[in-house]
Amino acid sequence: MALLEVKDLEKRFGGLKAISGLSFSVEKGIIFSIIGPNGAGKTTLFNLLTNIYAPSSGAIFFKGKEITKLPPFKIARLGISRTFQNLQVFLNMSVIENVMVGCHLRSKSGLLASALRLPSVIKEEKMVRQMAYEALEFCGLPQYASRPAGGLPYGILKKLEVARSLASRPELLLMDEPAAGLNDTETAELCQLIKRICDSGVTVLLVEHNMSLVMEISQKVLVLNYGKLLAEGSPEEIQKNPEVIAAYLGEG
Amino acid sequence: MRFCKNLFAILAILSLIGLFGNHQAMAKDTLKIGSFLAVTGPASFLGDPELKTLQMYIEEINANGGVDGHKIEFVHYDTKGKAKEAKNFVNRLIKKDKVDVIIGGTTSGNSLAVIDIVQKAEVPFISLAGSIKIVEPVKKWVFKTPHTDKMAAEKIFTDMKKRGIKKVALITGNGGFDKSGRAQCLALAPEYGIEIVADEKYDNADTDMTTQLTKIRATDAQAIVNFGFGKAPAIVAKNIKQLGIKLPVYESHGVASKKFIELAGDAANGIRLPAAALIVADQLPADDPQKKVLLSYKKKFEEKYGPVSTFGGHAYDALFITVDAVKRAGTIDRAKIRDEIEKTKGFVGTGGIFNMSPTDHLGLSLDAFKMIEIENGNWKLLY
Amino acid sequence: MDQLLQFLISGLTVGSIYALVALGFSIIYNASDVVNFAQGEFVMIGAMSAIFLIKAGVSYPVAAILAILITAAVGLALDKFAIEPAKNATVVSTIIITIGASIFLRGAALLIWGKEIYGLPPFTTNDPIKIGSATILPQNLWVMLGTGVTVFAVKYFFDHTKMGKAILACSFNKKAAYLVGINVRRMLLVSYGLSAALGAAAGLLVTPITFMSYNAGVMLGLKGFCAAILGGMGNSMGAVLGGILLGIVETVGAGFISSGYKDAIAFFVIMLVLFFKPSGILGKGETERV
Amino acid sequence: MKRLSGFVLFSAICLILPLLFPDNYYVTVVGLTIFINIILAVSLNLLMGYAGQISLGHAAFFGLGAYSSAILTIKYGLNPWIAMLTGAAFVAGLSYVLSRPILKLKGHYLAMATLGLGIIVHIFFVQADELTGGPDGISGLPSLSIMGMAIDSDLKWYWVLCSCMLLSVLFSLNIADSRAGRALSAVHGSEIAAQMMGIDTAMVKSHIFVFSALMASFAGSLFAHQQDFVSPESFSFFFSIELVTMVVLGGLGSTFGAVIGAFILSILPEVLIVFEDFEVLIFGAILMVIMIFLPEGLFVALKNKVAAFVAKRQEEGVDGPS
Repeated sequence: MALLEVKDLEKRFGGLKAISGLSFSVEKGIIFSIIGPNGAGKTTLFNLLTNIYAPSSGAIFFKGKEITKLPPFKIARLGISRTFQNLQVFLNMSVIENVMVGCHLRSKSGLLASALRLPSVIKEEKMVRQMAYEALEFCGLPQYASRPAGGLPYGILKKLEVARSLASRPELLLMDEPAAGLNDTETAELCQLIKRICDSGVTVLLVEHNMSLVMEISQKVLVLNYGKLLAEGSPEEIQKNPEVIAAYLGEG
Repeated sequence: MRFCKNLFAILAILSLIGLFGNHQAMAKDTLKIGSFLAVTGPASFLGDPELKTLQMYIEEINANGGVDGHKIEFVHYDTKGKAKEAKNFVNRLIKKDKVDVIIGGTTSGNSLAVIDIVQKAEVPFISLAGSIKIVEPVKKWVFKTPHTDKMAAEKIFTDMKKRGIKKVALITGNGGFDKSGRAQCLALAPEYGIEIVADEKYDNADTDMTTQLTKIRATDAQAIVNFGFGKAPAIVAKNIKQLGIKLPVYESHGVASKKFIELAGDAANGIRLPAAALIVADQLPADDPQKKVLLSYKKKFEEKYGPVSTFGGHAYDALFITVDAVKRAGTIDRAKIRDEIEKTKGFVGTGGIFNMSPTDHLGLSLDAFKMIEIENGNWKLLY
Repeated sequence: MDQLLQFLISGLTVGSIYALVALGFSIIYNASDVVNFAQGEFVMIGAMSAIFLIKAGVSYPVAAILAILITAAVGLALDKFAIEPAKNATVVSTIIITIGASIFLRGAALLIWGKEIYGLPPFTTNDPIKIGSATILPQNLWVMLGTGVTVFAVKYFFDHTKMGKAILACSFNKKAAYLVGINVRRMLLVSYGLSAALGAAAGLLVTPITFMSYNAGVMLGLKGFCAAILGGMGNSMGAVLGGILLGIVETVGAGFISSGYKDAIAFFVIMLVLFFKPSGILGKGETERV
Repeated sequence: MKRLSGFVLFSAICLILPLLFPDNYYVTVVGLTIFINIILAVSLNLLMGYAGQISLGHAAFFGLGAYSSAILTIKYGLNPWIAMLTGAAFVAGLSYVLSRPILKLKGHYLAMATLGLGIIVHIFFVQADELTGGPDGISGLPSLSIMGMAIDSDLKWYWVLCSCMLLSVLFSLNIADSRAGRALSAVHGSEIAAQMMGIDTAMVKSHIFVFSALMASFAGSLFAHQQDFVSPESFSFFFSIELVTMVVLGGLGSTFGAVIGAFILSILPEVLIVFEDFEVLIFGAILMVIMIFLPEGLFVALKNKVAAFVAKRQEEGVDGPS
């Protein structure tokens, strides 16, 4: 059974079809990339998968369970996490706190217990901090732990978002253009990071513009054009596909 | 060196002043009068003349050597009409300023809020607010000088009875004065054989009351009574005229200032209201015992500040009831002052002739209110 | 039912007053996303200046023009000395600055003009006009006319003039507006001046009906704010619609349900509207890009 | 214990003051108002500063708590503590029911809805004469007693209110530094990202709304008993605005910011009394000047300045206090 399955997905904004008739499935344990020219509907697809936009029709299944109409936080609880194209780091918190938010699902103390700071809360706090620190180490950011997120450079914030998502121990991680705005060294680091994430058993769904990155790390690539599936296959197959080449050339 | 000399001189002068001051104080303790008034805020037109009156007369008393040699020290705070502030300030007057007598509490809400404090601290308090609840039931340390809302309602209903009016529409604001007046009207109406056929309300900041008056127009009311103060009654008067309602209109003593006539313009003509004799002082018969007091107060106030209102008069009454009590007590002991205030008899004030007793801490009879009609933009004394 | 006609007319009267104040909120909001809590004070300053100029012997029309100019100057000063120096402030901090400004202006008005309530004579003779069984005062028609003219002028200004469009651009994206050569500072200054002038005009129109005192701006400002939100913040047509709707809900609620709870009914209706239309009647919903 | 060092210092100051000045007007009279305002500002800061949800109707819950205590003790003869809890339960229920629809709104629209709520409640206090006593309010509340000891002097009230205030500050500090607090900050930072971290944002907002309302309700009950009097104007729209001002003035999102903001806004009118008619003007001017020059709020600005100063000294190689 595929980890993620999308069936006949469609999204209309007014008269415009941002996504139409899209079906595909993602196997467990791979890096699955979605590419396509600007405006092809990649981010929209992510927003549909996480129900930030409600689909006009179609269905989405995760581990065989339909998640089409679940609110985003319930989707997250099932084991899907994501990063954002426009950074959504909590700038009002420190780096470690950001990642600790990621541990939300792995801890449980409520408002009242927190206000009273019951012993269970103190214990859990310690544990959560430890988990967050591990996620930071995984992403190579431990030295920034106590820095306020507000003043950090873009590249660090991008990694921070990844660390935050990982802290929730997802089974499926959606990454929306993680390499955008990064320089070559940072991109190379990112490449390694994504591989390590996949190696740790997390399935990665990647939207990315950087072709060499995509071709290097993906097991499977899906090409979107005008909201429709243009091609799907291994990186090699995609690179040879004439329709894909035409679409990219056509875009200029 | 020079600096030192100067310093020495200054010190010497200061110590002389100090000695002089001490000497005076040794002669007789100052009488500390504390006051908390709504000088700003929605009730400022009540509190402002009250403060001016107190300041003017205390200055005069001190210039004439004080009360039996006691100079008056006056402390006052502006509550902005807020009960919470009133409580804080009364606490401040008692605990920080340690006053001997408190005069103030412009609005009923402010006065009612502090009753427990003055009762507990045992400080004589003369309220300048209308509600009858302030002195009924009687509280040992609490007195008041203004006519009550109950008296106003009684005066209005008496006049209606004379004119044969049996069905009345009420329209009142949402302030403490308005609401308390409304409650008195509702409670007293049956006694006078009057039926309240409409009971409309407005917010004191409203810009238009035609809706409420339209509803009143649709009833079989024979007269309209409005309890309110500030700009709202003037808007009511104008709206009544706009809607072409021809019924007799009664206002309360809350509009007994020239401002109302100025704002309402010709819509004010024909409106009747109960009010203290002050605003019609010159129309009183020459043998009226109040006439002299009223004219003198009016003259003094108007020379200094402009048009007089009855509200400042309440402060005048409270101040001189206190002064008389201190004179009779011959001391500034709080308890003795209180006893003497309670014994006030035949005191001719601006609000009427006060005869207090252990069961009546106001001491005014219904005659203290005059029935007045507005005619050609002026007050006309009816009876 | 013939009461209803009077209720609606009264609602329209009150509503156009709210609408005029709401328009002022819209302009500053359009330029800077800030709700200017001193808007009600602009209304008060406009009216009080006119009242005292007339008392000083200036003729009515001249006093009116001077009052508008004085208030506009106050608006400019507010921007120049309070809003501009706080350029790094968040929207919430800026709103608190305007609250401070409203208190300051009220305090100043208290010192200059005292606590008395004043009126202004109506613009024209003020004999009630009969419409069926209902009546309306000519001054109410003036208010409605004033509201109508202003809303179209404001709409024209934002839709068709370069400056109006530039102000709108500032609200959408300050940086982008700056990059395309718009003087963001000046646009803010203009919007404060304009909004103040509009407030003053509102003050002149409503004082003959409802009188004015140093603290009367507060309630007018509050109701104007409600009207602006109800209609959809930043939308001038919405401001007018919100104002009139608020007025009518108040009068109809007072007429048929309870005059004591009239304002509660109005606020309840506003809340209901917002629950179903979370960005006001004509407001555009914001979509977040992620 | 570094986490609470500020709190310990603050508690020490509060506890020593009445020992030094047991009969000082500012300590035992004004102090009580300040404590109530601190509880309110701290509770509002939970909602506004932490969760980023503005409320212009906080005074409503304060008032409902106060009126519940007044009505239940006087008209129904309930024990003050039971009345207080009943009032709190009522406020919790009401705020829970209202929280979902209200907190769906954002920004100015949220401000409007909370403002409406505050005004409706206030109108109810004024108009429902039979129950609430109308504009004159209700007076003569019984005094609270703790284990048989009646709280009947200003100094006793100082201890009671001071402990409650310190407790609320402690709660707020604890929440800031916990899973729940981080969830609130996440909602403030980005609702979508918070949702993707598995946070039920609607629930989080609703919970903090109820919690904050509950704190306000308790503050209201205490206030009612301390003043032994309630009247509508203490709970008007203006007071809601004042509370927001306290929170922003001190520094949004900081517990001690709320404390400082509440302190300043409560003490300022007392100090400015001497200016009489100029009081309003000066008050407005001070408010403006603080916000213009320290837009992030007094306490937060000060904290940042100290932090920057320390960082600079360390950079220069001078040993800063660590």
